[in-house]
Amino acid sequence: MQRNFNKPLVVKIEKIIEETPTVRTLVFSDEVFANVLPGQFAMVWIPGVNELPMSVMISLEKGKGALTVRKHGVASTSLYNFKVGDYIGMRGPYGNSFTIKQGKLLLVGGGTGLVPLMRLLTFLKKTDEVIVLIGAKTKEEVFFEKLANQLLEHNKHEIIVVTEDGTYGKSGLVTDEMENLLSEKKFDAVYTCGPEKMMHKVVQLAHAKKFHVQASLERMMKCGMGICGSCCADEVLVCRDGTVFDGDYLLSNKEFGYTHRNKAGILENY
Amino acid sequence: MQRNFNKPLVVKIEKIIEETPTVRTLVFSDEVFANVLPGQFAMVWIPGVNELPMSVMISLEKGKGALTVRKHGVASTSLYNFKVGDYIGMRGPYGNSFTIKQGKLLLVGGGTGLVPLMRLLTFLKKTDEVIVLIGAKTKEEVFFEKLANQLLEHNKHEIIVVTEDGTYGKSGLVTDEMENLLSEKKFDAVYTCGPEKMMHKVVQLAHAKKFHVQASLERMMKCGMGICGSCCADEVLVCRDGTVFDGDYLLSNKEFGYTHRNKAGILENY
Amino acid sequence: MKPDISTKVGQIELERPTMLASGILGISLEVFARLYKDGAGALVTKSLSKEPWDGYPNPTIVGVKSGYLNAVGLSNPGAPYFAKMIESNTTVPIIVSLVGSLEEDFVFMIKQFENVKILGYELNLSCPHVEKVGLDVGDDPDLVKKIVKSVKSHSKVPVIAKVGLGSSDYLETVSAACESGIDGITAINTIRAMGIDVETTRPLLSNKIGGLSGSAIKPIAVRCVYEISSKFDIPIIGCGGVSDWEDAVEFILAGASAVQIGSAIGEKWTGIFSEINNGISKYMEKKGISKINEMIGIAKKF
Amino acid sequence: MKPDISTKVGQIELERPTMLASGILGISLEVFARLYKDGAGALVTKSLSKEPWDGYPNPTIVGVKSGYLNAVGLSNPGAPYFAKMIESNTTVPIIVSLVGSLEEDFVFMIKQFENVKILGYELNLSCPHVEKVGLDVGDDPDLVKKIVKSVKSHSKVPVIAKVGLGSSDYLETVSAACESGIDGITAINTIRAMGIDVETTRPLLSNKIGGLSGSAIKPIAVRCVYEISSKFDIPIIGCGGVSDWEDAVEFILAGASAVQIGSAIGEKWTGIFSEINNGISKYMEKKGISKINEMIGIAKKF
Ligand SMILES: Cc1cc2nc3c(=O)[nH]c(=O)nc-3n(C[C@H](O)[C@H](O)[C@H](O)COP(=O)(O)OP(=O)(O)OC[C@H]3O[C@@H](n4cnc5c(N)ncnc54)[C@H](O)[C@@H]3O)c2cc1C
Ligand SMILES: Cc1cc2nc3c(=O)[nH]c(=O)nc-3n(C[C@H](O)[C@H](O)[C@H](O)COP(=O)(O)OP(=O)(O)OC[C@H]3O[C@@H](n4cnc5c(N)ncnc54)[C@H](O)[C@@H]3O)c2cc1C
Ligand SMILES: Cc1cc2nc3c(=O)[nH]c(=O)nc-3n(C[C@H](O)[C@H](O)[C@H](O)COP(=O)(O)O)c2cc1C
Ligand SMILES: Cc1cc2nc3c(=O)[nH]c(=O)nc-3n(C[C@H](O)[C@H](O)[C@H](O)COP(=O)(O)O)c2cc1C
Ligand code: FES
Ligand code: FES
Repeated sequence: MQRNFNKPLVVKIEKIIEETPTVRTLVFSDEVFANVLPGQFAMVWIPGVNELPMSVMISLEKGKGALTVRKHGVASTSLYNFKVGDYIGMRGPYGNSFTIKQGKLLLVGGGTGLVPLMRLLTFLKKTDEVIVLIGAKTKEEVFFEKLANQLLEHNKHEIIVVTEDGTYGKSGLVTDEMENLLSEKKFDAVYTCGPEKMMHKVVQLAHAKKFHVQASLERMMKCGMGICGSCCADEVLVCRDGTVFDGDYLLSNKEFGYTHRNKAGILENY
Repeated sequence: MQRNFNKPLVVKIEKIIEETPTVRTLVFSDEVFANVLPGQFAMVWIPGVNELPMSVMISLEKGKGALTVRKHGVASTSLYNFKVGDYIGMRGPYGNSFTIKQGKLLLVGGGTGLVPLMRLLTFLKKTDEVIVLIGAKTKEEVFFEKLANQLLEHNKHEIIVVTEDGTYGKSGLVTDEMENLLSEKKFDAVYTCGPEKMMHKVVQLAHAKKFHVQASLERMMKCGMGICGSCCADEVLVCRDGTVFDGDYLLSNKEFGYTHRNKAGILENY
Repeated sequence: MKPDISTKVGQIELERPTMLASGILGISLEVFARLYKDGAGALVTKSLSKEPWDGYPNPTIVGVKSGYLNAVGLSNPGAPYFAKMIESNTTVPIIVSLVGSLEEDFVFMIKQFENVKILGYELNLSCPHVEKVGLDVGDDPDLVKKIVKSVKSHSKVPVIAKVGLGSSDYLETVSAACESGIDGITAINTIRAMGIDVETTRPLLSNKIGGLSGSAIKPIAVRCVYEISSKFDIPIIGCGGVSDWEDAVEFILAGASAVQIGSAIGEKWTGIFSEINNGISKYMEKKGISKINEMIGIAKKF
Repeated sequence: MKPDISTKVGQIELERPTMLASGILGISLEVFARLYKDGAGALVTKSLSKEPWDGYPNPTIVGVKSGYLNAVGLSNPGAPYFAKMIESNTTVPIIVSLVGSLEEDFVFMIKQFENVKILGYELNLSCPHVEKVGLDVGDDPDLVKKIVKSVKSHSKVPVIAKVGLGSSDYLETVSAACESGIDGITAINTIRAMGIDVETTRPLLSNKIGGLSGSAIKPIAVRCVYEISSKFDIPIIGCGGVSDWEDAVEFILAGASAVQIGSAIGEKWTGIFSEINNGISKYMEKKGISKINEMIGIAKKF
């Protein structure tokens, strides 16, 4: 029988990786979710609690997919507290993906926005030269630095961590560091995922230099498949037209960087 | 989009061939019905009138299917009177098919029972030696003799017509002629389709000689796809388990040759 | 240990939880015997009336995108003929489906089966495409009460009512049947529906309106089983769109003690019963469930 | 000559017969403008209530074999907010869907849109999964009469009632609305249904019961359009499972003046409107039909 991608596939959590005191990666087995495109997400059913959109994380083991969840509100905290052997449901994968360019690449991520960027790294050519900028508030919130190094071991690469309080790596905003980089280097492509204000700045900076830039957006999502309308941002539906958009387009989108809609559909400022 | 074989495909009648004063062949275009297996049938929708099971007739033109209809009751007479340009609906194809053997083959048909046998001829190897026995009441009811000759022009073959009143070909019952043949000849396979009493005799004769024999049955049909039960004959559903059955099996079937069910499901004698 | 997939619908004991739905392949004892051998736990006959009915002219059944439309028109050989046909049966578990308009019709039919071995009756209060019977009865709770009471007082075997979605609240039909002593409820029958051919601009069925069955109606049927089992303390047989073991389990979790299979036989043929039985058995094994009744209705606890 | 696919639903004139169904992608003016450009003849908004509603927690929408189940819970930003949001609109043909329990609710909401350019209102009398509104209103013909009369006396634009299958006879809801001066009927909404996950044994939707949409319900919806158009002299908009031009034509032949498209957008995305419009146009050309109204309801003559 054909798999119905719009019905949750219930999987068992097989392994849990502690990334930071508030972030965990939950690993499960499934061929489809093991092999999604960078930028694709799932609607993750937390039985009895809620269902949340989540980027599909890579696993270093074959045939396995993962989720990297930061504990935040009720739903994500409940998922964060799931144990090995617990069941979650996965609908999807949904959404488009980053367009993979070759050459000198810059990736700028913050928090769980790093998830699609880690998968992007698995799609690169050995000849690509890669810089990954990781932004975090403070030292203990930094994660995926080691993983990024591992994924890029055969590439010429640099991982630059920037913490707002300077407790680790460089000090300041990740976008400040990006500005420094752009003053001396050229890139064939810039990819970003993280807080929207950050992405907005990244897109503006890259666009000013005429670099190809793409960002993966988040919006309130209910269906994930282009039916309910809750994820609209200006005239696009983020779940279906995105989540990845070209920077050029985004700068013409009235909402990008400024507003998003809440559960009732009311515009709120970022 | 995938074709739903259980919903009528409405086709236009493109050509009408007069076979006898009471039998016509209606030709239409459709790749699927042009290429069914010998023995397969369609549920033919006569809009506003009824829907009847009908063997799918061959056409000598590529990409075309046909129906050969004898005018009988209200429904078949209405179909018989259809004109070029009229629409009919075709559901299916349904049912299994004759198992095609090689060597010396005997085909015994009567009336529109010849339809699946004509298609069977198109599946033969050039090395097959074929005898076709065509039974009819009287001369003007004989049809497909020329067609059979044409289809077999590259085979060693013989077409023997038998009329009950002796107005054409041999005189008597087609099964009497078959008995004569069997007294001198051996066959690798015997195929029959026509009135059930005739088929019953054919199967008995061939079975007695231990020849491989198959018959294609008719029963009251409503769904044609194994749902409604109206076509049952003993424990088999003719539309789905058949319409073609092995002679060995048929001789163990309580109803074959004796009874069939009417529209209400009541057993009636042949 | 292999799980036990036998089940009970009230007093009716079934070796296996998958039954043949009424009207599907159900007109001869020989076919019933075959399907029983193929894994069906019980066989429900075509709905029988007092007298033989020819049903509507063809087309009576067509496929649509998500299932089937039918308006067979309850063709059947009549209860007296049918009773005679199955009187020799001693081994095949048969449930006789009855359809009619009046108390007397049902009482007459039950008389025919007095000396025939059957598991029980299913009253068709839900056929959506024949006037004065089926849903026309089911939509009238007072008539339902009268009929159920009569049938119960004349029948020596359990009596189930088959309900469907008509033009009134089907839960009132269930309520009326329960009050009157019914032994179980089958839910649901086909749902009034139609299709039109765009080429000829004609309705596809000769009766124009028929009933929708198959996968299309499964979520509606599961909802009904869940609602009935949440509101009434009555054994339920789930019916509508069961086509694999997961569907069957879904109905059981919603509150059904057994399921009936109809349209899906048209796709998977007679092997479907053992396919589903095996699937249920494997599921139970994996989940550590030893008997069907441990799973009945457990989705209601959430 | 190219056929003319413009149509009229009573006083509402549409350039094209395919509309966006309520609740589908319908929360922002920008998305409406896009879908209009993509071929929709009109856009029905999400059903709006007096105050903003968050709706139910997720899961609110899941796919099932034959369609979708949803219990979004009528999340919406509220009529006042929405009216402000679209007040600048002059070009996009919008129909505002309203939901509520009381006459006053509807009157209040209509006030909000007094100075906004809209084609008309659609009253949601048929949402199957939120208490006290939707079907709970539609199932009460007296309340329907009161609401329709009030709305009609306050509205300067045409008012359509959207009906569905609840626990009473939907034709009585239609009758009540017609008596009270309604300008058109949309049929149908989703049908109460549910799904249960067998692995966790839990209902799939947070609200447990939701509504079934998509191909599954099309034959039921076509039947309703056919029944309404056979019994009432009222313009009808067909809705339920339209996913290709043949579906759309089927609804029109059954008696609909236009169709709404919902779930199928999830499969085919926004190109579906022009795909269906083109399909209808080619069909008309082939059949020698020059205007939509020549086809409306012609299946009824058989
Ligand atoms: C495409 C996409 C990918 C995401 N990937 C990840 C990921 O890999 N890891 C991760 O931890 N988080 C991810 N998120 C965010 C995640 O969906 C939740 O928003 C976050 O976990 C907080 O949820 P909560 O319910 O616990 O918080 P709450 O306190 O209930 O809500 C906090 C905020 O979270 C957002 N939110 C809540 N529900 C939703 C929803 N259904 N859709 C979108 N936003 C919502 C809203 O902005 C809300 O104000 C992703 C979001 C999107 C849209
Ligand atoms: C598999 C199969 C293939 C057939 N192939 C052909 C064919 O190629 N050409 C042809 O002319 N006829 C064929 N028939 C017979 C055809 O279906 C009709 O039975 C016949 O045309 C008479 O129909 P009527 O309604 O005009 O006659 P009526 O006078 O209404 O009925 C006469 C008899 O026809 C039979 N009959 C009527 N309706 C049906 C039905 N729905 N299913 C089965 N039998 C029915 C019954 O025995 C009935 O007593 C086939 C039948 C079957 C089952
Ligand atoms: C061709 C056909 C004939 C039917 N005849 C009857 C009948 O006589 N009595 C009855 O109670 N239900 C009848 N039904 C309804 C089925 O028993 C069943 O309730 C319905 O088809 C839903 O189940 P399914 O989706 O598994 O087919 C019939 C259904 C079909 C498709
Ligand atoms: C996610 C979703 C939300 C819906 N919200 C509403 C709504 O707010 N108001 C309404 O009248 N109908 C609503 N509906 C019903 C649709 O408008 C439509 O009647 C139904 O989905 C059947 O059409 P379809 O099969 O084309 O989807 C909703 C349907 C879905 C799937
Ligand atoms: S989340 Fe529903 S349309 Fe995007
Ligand atoms: S014709 Fe219906 S089962 Fe054979």
